[in-house]
Amino acid sequence: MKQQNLRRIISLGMLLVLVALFSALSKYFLNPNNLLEIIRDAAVPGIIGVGVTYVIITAGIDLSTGAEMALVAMVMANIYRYTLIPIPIMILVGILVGLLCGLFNGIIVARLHLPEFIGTLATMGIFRAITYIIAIKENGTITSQPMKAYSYAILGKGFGRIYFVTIAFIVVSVIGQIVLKNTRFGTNLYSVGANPKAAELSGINIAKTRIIAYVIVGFCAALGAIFTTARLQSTTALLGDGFEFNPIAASVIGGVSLAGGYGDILGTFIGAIFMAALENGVLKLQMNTAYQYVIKGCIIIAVVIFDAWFNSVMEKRAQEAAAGGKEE
Amino acid sequence: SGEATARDEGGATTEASASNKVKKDVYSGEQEIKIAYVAHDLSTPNNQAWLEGIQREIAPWSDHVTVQAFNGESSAETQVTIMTDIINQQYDAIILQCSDGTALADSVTQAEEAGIPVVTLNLDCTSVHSALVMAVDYDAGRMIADQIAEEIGGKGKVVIIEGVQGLTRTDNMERGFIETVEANYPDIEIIDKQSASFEKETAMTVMNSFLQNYDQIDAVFAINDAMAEGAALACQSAKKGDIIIWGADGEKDALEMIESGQMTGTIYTNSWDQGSTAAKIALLMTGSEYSYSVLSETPQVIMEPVIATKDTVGSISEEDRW
Amino acid sequence: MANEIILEAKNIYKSFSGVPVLQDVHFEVRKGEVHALMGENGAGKSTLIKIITGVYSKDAGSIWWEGKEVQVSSYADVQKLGIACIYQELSVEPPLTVAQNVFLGREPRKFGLIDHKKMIKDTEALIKQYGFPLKATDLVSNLGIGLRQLVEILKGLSCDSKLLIMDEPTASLSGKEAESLFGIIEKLREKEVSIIYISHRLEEVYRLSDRLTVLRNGKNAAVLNHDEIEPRKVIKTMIGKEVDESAGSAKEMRTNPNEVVLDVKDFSDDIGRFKNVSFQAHKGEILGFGGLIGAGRTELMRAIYGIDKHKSGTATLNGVELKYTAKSSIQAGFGFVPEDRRNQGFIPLLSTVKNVALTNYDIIKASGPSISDKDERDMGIRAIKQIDIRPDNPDKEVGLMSGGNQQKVVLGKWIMRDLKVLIVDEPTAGIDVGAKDQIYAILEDLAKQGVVVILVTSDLQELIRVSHRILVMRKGSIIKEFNSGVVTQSMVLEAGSGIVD
Amino acid sequence: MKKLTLNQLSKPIILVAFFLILTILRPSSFLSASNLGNVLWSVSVYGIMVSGTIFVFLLGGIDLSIGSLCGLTAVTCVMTVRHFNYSTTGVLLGILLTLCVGLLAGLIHGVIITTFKVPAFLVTFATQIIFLGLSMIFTNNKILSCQNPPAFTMIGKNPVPIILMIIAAAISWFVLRKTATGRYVYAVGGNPQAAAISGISVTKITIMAYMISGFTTAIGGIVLASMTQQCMASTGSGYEQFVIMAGVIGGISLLGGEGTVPGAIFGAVIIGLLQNGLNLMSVPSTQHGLVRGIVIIAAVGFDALQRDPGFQGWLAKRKQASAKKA
Ligand SMILES: Nc1ncnc2c1ncn2[C@@H]1O[C@H](COP(=O)(O)OP(=O)(O)OP(=O)(O)O)[C@@H](O)[C@H]1O
Ligand SMILES: Nc1ncnc2c1ncn2[C@@H]1O[C@H](COP(=O)(O)OP(=O)(O)OP(=O)(O)O)[C@@H](O)[C@H]1O
Ligand SMILES: [Mg+2]
Ligand SMILES: [Mg+2]
Repeated sequence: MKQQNLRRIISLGMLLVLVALFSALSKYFLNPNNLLEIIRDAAVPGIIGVGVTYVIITAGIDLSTGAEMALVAMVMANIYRYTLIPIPIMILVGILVGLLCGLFNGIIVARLHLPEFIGTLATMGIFRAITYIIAIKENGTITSQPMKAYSYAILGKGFGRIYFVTIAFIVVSVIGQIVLKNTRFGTNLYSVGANPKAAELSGINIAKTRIIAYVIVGFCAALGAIFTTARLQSTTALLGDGFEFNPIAASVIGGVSLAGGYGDILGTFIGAIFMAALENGVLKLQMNTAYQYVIKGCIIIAVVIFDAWFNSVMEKRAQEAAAGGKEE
Repeated sequence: SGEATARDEGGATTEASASNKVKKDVYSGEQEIKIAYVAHDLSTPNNQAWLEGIQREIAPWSDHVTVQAFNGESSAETQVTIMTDIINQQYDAIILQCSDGTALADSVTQAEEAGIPVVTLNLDCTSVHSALVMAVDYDAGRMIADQIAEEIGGKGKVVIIEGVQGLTRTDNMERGFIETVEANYPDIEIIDKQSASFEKETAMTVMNSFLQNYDQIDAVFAINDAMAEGAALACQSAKKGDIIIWGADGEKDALEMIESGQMTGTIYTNSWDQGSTAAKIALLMTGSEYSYSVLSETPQVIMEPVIATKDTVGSISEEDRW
Repeated sequence: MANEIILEAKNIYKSFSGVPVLQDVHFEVRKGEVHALMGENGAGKSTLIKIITGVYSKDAGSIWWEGKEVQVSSYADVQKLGIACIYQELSVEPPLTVAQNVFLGREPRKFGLIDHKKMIKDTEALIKQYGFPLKATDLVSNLGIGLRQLVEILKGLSCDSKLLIMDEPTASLSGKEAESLFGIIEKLREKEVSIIYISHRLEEVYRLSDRLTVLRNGKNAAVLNHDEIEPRKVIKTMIGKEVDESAGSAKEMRTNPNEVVLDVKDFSDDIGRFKNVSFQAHKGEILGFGGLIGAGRTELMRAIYGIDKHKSGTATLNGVELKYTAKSSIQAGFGFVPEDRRNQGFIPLLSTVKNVALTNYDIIKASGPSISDKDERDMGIRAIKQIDIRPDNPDKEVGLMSGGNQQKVVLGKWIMRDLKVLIVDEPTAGIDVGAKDQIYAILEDLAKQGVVVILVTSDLQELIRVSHRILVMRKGSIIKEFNSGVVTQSMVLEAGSGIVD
Repeated sequence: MKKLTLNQLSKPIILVAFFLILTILRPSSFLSASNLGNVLWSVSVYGIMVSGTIFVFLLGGIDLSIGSLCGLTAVTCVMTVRHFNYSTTGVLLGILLTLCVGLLAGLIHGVIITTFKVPAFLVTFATQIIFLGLSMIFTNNKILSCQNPPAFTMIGKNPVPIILMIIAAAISWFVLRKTATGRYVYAVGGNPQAAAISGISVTKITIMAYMISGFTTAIGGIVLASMTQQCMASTGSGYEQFVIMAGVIGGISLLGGEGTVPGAIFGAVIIGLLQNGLNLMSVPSTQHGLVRGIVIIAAVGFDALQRDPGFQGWLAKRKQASAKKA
């Protein structure tokens, strides 16, 4: 427990080092407005990261989140354009679509036993294709659909720079962490990921646990779609293309093990902010994009190595303490 | 539709009447000027050519005017994030290619409100802003249709190799092509269209299967040059060199292939020139007191396209090939 | 004692991919009895248990609980009936704490959220009640295999069930923990809880069981009542031949006069799991290591062999210092059987042949870079013959074999080599008497050929029976050496607990 | 003696089903030799790459960088050829240098992953970005075309890529199936702790696997550059997904320890056939994902169900029931 906390402090420390570094390199980095923007940028990958963290803890993965976002958004866009259904109900339908997408993933993975990677890669194609089929077309070509109604677009704004999406990010993360640590479902996620046989022998319904995890991802992806399209005030069939790696990267940077069983939402929260800060800071370095890429990659590697090194030191400490303090 | 308009009336994008735009002296060298170029996808040659055009334009003042390129990675979400950041960093002008014109409308307005003139390049946005520099797209499609019709005698079978759908410029070009064929050339049949995602190797595969599937193909329209080149390579190795192949953009390689007869033609736009023009306008706007708020619609600068075929390609001089 | 039958399994059939494992098996348990289930490795004991607890589906047959036929399709169903099970394959969750493991799936809740305080309190109470060396908040990933076994037992005990099934609960336990478990079993019997007890340690069975069912090759061989349980008879029904099982309660130790082969000096690691350990092993000697769980024997052996790092000290083989990497140790003539066979012993997805061959590609014939499939296979078949691995299908994935046979595979790959030193850590955990005897014979044989055998075991009977000389470790140091005179189990136990005169 | 189970047969069944469906739907075009040649040609780069990356998969690792590394190596090759004025010597040097770049990239991955015990996902995720950046720097975001010399362009023309794929697959199959090293790879992937105790250097095997992955990626890069007679920064982008998809369709478990080279090549061919079928049948490109997704779910699901004990049990019960009835 203590080891875990200390590790958090260190990841926060690394985030601070990154912030200090960029602050030294650019005068635009360290101001409250920019920092609030960073949290906003972290919000959508972070919200989806909550669901993705659950799935990764069960030793799964979800590559379909980007396509889920696009499908949710496109369904809402159709409702927006062709019906008079009120915005709140439109949003509920969007969330329902997200839940259904997640359920579909869950069934394919947990009931049909497809490997997670390939199963969600397949649904990624399916969701995207459906998005194209229902995409709004003018004269036969797909166009981007505006969604400018005040009551919807407001979701993309906030109280000044405290954006609604930022608030949602924090709320979802807090709830996500509580569910993970304080409910049976949360514990079940860990057991399914670490030792599914043991989980089964403890009477845990593995398939159900995994399906629920994917459904939660679908929910989070729907939230992500809503906040993104509210900010863009429009959607296209290409929404979220290639986005699926962002939440995964956020969780893995935040210490969630792809082998399952380890990690939590707090880590993902920090990971998402870390990635957003990195993206944001690199943009301010006044250098060629190509060099920005190289630097971004190097920073990620450096941080990952430091984290691993520190973790091994901590582990050794813990063992030492166990060996020193043992009785009988 | 009616409902949609009703919904949009209470739009969140308030058309601001005032802008805190300040005039900057661009050419005296007393003030630092920063221009941001937000590309659609910087890793493509076209975007690079635009960037180079911009850089050429500001080269004489490079001691105090700088340009910073940002990669939109083909994603409206990324571009919106970048736009927010650019506004925060108080750039003096933005040259932008909108991956999605609707999605960026709000960001563009915000920039203009913050006194940063926005010049869009080829990919327009739906809100009013300082200027749009564009190569024709719908008309380019129309011209290619006319060219192909002429070459195959107004009669025959045509296939289209598409890019990624959902991008305004290429979608318009394709629409221009299809609508012209349908309206003017009843004997030309568009027998198939498939996407090759703008990629050369994918285009080769797609072309190969077209060749398998159809005994007769008279012409190919690929929506960009890379795919046209791929189609040409595929036709060559299938020993079907007589198929008419058209691309669009006018990349250096494509022009060479037209010269050597491997490809039939393309729509050439001088992307360097286009970039320079955009930069020129951006500097002009920075140095003027005018703000977008006096505009009722976005002023446009249209770059005339050149039809490059074996006969005309020679007129495009070596230094204009990007 | 009530004679009421609480559980009955009738005419159970089960086969795995066409190979019959259980045939017409009948099994019944009475209320409040300790019923032992015995049989060779692979006889089908664990499979029967898994069918009763709904983990495997049966091909035919029926299960009756308290007089009614029940359909069980998952462990959750069984739990509801009041049955708890401690499985042979440890089913703990490493990322969770002891408390979370114990209450997994049944966490106490308050307002829908887990009541961590209560859960920890209850777990601490259980730990205290049974006197286990555990802490409720320990992460299981930090515990050694013995302690994990205790967590598993705790989990089974915490259920308050009417029937408790234990599949080899003592396989990784040392005498002390096993003793406390027996105490617990006695208490449960008084409380009219029925217990199914599976173990290959016969003395435990004799001591605890009221009745005993023997399975042989997946069929019922016998059901013995308390007064019929007699060692010779049990073994004979189990394996079809007689084995002298009484050896091992006391034996005369001796010091081997041969030259020193392995010389360990001042061995310490950096965090004190073993400290300044020095010992010598002579040619042809079986050197036993005794001690309680956590004494550091495993860590010491791993460091000598070269899987873990040590901080100071030297180990020399025939005067040449080791390089402390597994590869160089193997080249120098070492063999090593780890205690945690599931995690460290074998590659579950690979066949017996490939598992056995893994350490032996230097001696398997090859033409150029291509190894000879035939030679590899022959080696696997030889191992199967030599230590009687069952089933004798060389292509069966080791992960699907019975626990005891897995252990034989782990041992098998070393026996194929020319060894100078063989370190075996809990070599017979989960192995049946017949096979145990074979393994002892193999170890003794190796010793006769001049190999140094280092035996780390928590089974005192085994330790005394096989060792020529015994070292006892406690808290990372060697606390006592028995090199002459008669040694009894209690002497070793006392030394391990720190009582040294 | 070996009995063929349904499980082993599922791949051939899927393949035959594919052939039948496509032959029926497009009898004239599908079965023509040139079409099949084209299918193999179009998957040859995946096939070459997966032949090496399978080592990484078998260890339970992942290499997300192979797409952008493929681009970087293509750039290296083309730039060298151009530097030496499109001479044959340039081609030879280019190939050599490119292979070195691939090996070096793999070495870096392997060393970082083993020394610091960090997740391969993150390391290769980061190097993916780095390699793309390097390609952008080297090409300055331009297309570098290279239509000469014949020694270079010939590499991408049928049947050379197919032959290269077969050679790469054959070598990889031989190493994995016939040599001790191959056995070690499966052992480390199946249980690294047990492998270490058996004297196998997990570090060495891991580094080797990433180097092999880099090496075949470099070959893939060369072939791709030659096929398109050009390269640019985005060359090879997205290839990692196809390679992983090919592997997993072919039965590789991303958890390690399970999978074969013929399986992986089978996966690549299935992807090619699928693409070919979709093109031949003029399915709109926006709906390729739908068909591909459904086919993958059906094919992999069929394969996975074969191995699922629950399903096997259900099957057995059905058999029993029908036997009773009879
Ligand atoms: N899941 C499985 N798939 C295939 N075969 C299996 C499976 N589980 C068990 N077996 C086989 O069934 C037989 C009986 O195994 P089981 O585990 O019941 O033996 P056991 O009596 O518990 O032996 P041990 O004393 O060694 O634990 C063995 O031959 C084993 O190989
Ligand atoms: N009572 C305990 N409290 C905390 N940790 C313990 C305790 N007992 C053991 N451990 C952990 O287990 C490690 C050693 O245990 P292990 O069981 O491997 O020792 P051993 O002497 O090899 O015992 P055996 O081989 O009999 O199981 C210790 O270093 C410690 O981390
Ligand atoms: Mg068993
Ligand atoms: Mg031990």
